[in-house]
Amino acid sequence: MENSMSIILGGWLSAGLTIFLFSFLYKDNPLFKIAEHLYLGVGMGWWFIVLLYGTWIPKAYEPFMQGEYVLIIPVLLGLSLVTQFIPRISWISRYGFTFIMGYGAGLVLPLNLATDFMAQIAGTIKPFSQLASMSWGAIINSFLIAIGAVCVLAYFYFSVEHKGIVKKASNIGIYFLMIYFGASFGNTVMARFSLLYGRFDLLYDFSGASYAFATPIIIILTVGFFALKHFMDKKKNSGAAQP
Amino acid sequence: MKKTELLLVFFSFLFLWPGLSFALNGKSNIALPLIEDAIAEDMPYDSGGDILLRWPADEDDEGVVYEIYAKTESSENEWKLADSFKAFEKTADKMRMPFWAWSHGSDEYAVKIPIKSVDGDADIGTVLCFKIKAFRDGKPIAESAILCASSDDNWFNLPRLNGLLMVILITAAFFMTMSRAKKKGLFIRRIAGLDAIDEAIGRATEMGKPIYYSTGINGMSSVNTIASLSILGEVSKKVAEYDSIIKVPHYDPIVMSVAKETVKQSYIEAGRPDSYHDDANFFLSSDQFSYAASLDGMIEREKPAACFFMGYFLAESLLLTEVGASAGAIQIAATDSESQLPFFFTSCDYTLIGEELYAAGAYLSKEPMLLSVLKLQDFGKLFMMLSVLIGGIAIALAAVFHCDGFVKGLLDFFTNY
Amino acid sequence: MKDKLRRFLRIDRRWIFLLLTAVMVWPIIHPFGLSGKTSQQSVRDFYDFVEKLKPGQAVILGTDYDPSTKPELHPQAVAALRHLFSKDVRVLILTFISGAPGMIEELNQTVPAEYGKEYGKDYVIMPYNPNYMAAMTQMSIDIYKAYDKDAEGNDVRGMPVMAGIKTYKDIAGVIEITGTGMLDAWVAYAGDKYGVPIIGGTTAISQLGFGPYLQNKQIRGLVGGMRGASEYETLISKPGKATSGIDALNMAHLLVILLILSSNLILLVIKEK
Amino acid sequence: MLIIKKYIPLAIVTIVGLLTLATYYVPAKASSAYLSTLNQWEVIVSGFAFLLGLISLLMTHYKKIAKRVDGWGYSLFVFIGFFAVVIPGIISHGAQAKDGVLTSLGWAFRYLYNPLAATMFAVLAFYIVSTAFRSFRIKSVQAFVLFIAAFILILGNVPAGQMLWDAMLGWTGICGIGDIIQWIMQVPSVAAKRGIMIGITIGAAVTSLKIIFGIERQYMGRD
Repeated sequence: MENSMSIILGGWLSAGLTIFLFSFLYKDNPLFKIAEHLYLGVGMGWWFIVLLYGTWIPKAYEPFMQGEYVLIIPVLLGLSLVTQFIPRISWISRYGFTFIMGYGAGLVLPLNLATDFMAQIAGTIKPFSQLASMSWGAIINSFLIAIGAVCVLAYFYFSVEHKGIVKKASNIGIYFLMIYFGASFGNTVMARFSLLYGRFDLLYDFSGASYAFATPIIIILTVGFFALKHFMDKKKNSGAAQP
Repeated sequence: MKKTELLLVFFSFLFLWPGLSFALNGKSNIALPLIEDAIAEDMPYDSGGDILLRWPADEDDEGVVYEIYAKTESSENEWKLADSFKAFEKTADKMRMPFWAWSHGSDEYAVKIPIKSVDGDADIGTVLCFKIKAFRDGKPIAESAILCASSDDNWFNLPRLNGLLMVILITAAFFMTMSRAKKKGLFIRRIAGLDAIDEAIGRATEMGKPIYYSTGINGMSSVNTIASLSILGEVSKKVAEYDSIIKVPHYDPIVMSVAKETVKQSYIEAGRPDSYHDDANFFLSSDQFSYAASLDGMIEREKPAACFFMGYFLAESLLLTEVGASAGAIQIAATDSESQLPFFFTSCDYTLIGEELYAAGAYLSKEPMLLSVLKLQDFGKLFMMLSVLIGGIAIALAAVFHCDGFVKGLLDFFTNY
Repeated sequence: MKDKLRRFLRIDRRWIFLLLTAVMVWPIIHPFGLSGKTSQQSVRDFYDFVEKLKPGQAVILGTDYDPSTKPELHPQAVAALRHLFSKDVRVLILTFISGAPGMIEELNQTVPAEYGKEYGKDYVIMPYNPNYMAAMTQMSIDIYKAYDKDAEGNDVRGMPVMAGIKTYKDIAGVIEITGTGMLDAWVAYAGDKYGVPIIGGTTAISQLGFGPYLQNKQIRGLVGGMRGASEYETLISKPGKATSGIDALNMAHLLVILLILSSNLILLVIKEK
Repeated sequence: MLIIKKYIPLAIVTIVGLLTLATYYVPAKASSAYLSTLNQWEVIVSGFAFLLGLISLLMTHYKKIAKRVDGWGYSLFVFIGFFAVVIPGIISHGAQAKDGVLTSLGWAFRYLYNPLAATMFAVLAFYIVSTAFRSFRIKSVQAFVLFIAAFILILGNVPAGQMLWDAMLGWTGICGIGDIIQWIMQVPSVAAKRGIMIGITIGAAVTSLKIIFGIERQYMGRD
């Protein structure tokens, strides 16, 4: 019984926050502001818990207690970051920053070059080694990919003036980019509507008797709030207009 | 003297073994023919997890099935089946290795056996023994001698030599450009959206409304954020000159503390340190959508004259720009996150695409160092273009004339091992 | 007339919002039941990959999505897990996204029961790990270095589900369901580096970006967006949320096209006359 | 002092950077041991970076409340939200469910964090529709190409669009919309994506070098 109570409460909270955030679409209002500020706190609180139980306790505190004393080094490096708040000693934070930056840069460099540079060149020229066994369509497509990629790169070539052949190539490149952006736009439309559908579907679920009609009641209250506010604002304005 | 003795013992052992093992296993009769020249050795270029078995492949192997049995040298256990495959399935040329690290071809079998698959506790140095058996129609037809070897960890991953060469090449080019950076200005092509920055700031000054500048939602070690900060430096310099107001909401605390310095420095350089306010940079949230919700709220309430979105953005891009557009702001966006470009493109007044973001800092500041780095990036692109054009033609020609070695070599060079 | 059109072009956008709401809520209340008949090659590749797994093999299921991309990705994860369980494959569920544990919990509460699967024996849920680079690299050396305990703090070493698993070599593949860059990360840190087969499920928006990886077979199969999910649901004959959601999506998509066309047509008319 | 303030940090970035880079080419045990230690360390250090943000956020809103600035009441909700997650989180030791039952943290996640995050994301759908109407302008050939690609994808992504296509163009016998989408995704998109990707990768590689060799050091602040 208690359990179902908490679920009903959850449904109300959930439906309420959803509607409050959606109310921004009508206009900025106190309900949205409440939800917005709540979200700031909730978001950071969530991350805090996640880091506390996902990183600090299991990765630092527990191993340290079990005798992995070297872990004091990363903890100190981590704490050094916090000196940012004290300008006089903020230079200490450089130790933490440089560690993170060095590690990130060193890890990313060889991998990026291999996966996103060399392998992409290989992928572009590889089809040409199998021309004999490919259909005409496939041959044309591999040419298009190679030429398209080169033309797009020409568009991003900054240190020469874009005229003559470079201009032509970069113009072709723009069309490839436009097709890509268009396709990407079209595909995203799908994604976003899926999300909205997810929200509507949930609100629909919450409108049932098992959630004590959370959705319709909250919608009515919200609309009532806007109506009241509109009415009061009008009154205030008209009051001000007549000295 | 000693050597011959050893050899003798070894050979007698070699010949004795099959008989001995039969005797021990109590199994039947005839000794199987020997699979000759089989070798077990440490798998090269790895971290010591595998042992490599090699033996010659015969042309009349068709229809043969090979089975590999393994055990640790010290254990009393039975032989365990470690691998089994049909003839020609695992020849050495099928091993994923580039030509510079691997010279074995299709006339050899090459099989990698993970040491952990033989014994879960096996480690580097544990001696493992193997036996290869050949079957035809389910009947054993040949068997190898017992081959023992231990794995070792290696100090260089030779197949990745191509990647290393690339890193060295780019580092060398990098230092060369760096050392020449101080020389005269370099040409840089016009970047359309950037000319609008002045207009946007001017408009903000006229209207007496603030300018919002978002540095995106990435950390300090990524290019897009670094690029964004160098643009921020130039923008805030102009803001200081025009005596307008800039607000920079942040997603990442480290980026925020760097941006504070950047903006402050710009005000000093513009000769207006007194107009600088420390709260121009402020932290919102490290949660993507609460960042967006909060920034949306601010834009809606303050109705800024201009919004700049420069850096890395994900789904929040349109959340921000639609609100900015409905608030009537001039919007200039720049991102290298391709998935968001279409949205910036349709909802902003000016959009810098991909790498234009990186170039923008150099374009605005004309700083020699940034310009020469841009030049270096262009060289990288030139390398790619030439590789595709020349490599494509070369590989097509080679394929036509059946220079398979060249084709494989060229592809090997660009493959990631 | 022109004035009217011009005014229509500057219509308060809130009317458009209302129109969209109406268009999407309607099929939720009255579904019409149009579902996808075709399916994309990459979805079939995904399906075939799972179909070819043998009972007892182990796969990693990366579920790196949070509530924000749930409507698209959760049906994919549900369908993939159902498919894996129906093949009696062992599943290691991982995540590198802070919002995901809640999603995994939802999976945990619904799917395993349908197939009578037991926690610890048939599948295991690993705790959230914020550093994917580190974890993915470590797993090539020793999985237990990255994950020695499950999400509830139990030791995973003794679990039957982990029997014989030490590194990527003991894993038949990685299925990564995400709207983030985590799929790229798997390709770079595990797929390309250690040769683990990677297949993925992703949002419709990210789908396009994986074209090069798919072409190079760096990813062996891909399910994209709700459409991909509904196709996959059809392939495994288990219609779920994605299939029912397609109705509402139909209407909304047509609305977008209509809006783009009408506004541009109006512009054309205003300019020309 | 300059050594401690400047040169040691710079040395850290270079040494850590180069060593980490080298692990990619060195398969030996020492290299993987180094990498796995550093991986573990990095998780811890970057975890602390979060504290910077948290402290700034809470300080900002605390100041607003303390000074009673306009709208300070809303700042209270930041704290309410924060503790509404943190307290249950600590009570339930970070677990969202125990023995199949939702803990208070699980509850907070499902009914508090979840609706907020998902709704904000869903708002995008509305904005797409309004962008489609207000600013999707076919003013140039480029914009037209963009529109055509978007149009085909939007239409082809839903069954209704596929039916529409077949009904209107099916008789011509040319390829179905699915094939066209496939082609767009596998040919021009791949080409464009590759072009962008390679440019970005080189940019990132150069930046990594700048960081490793201490040339890029904005993040260190001024001396």
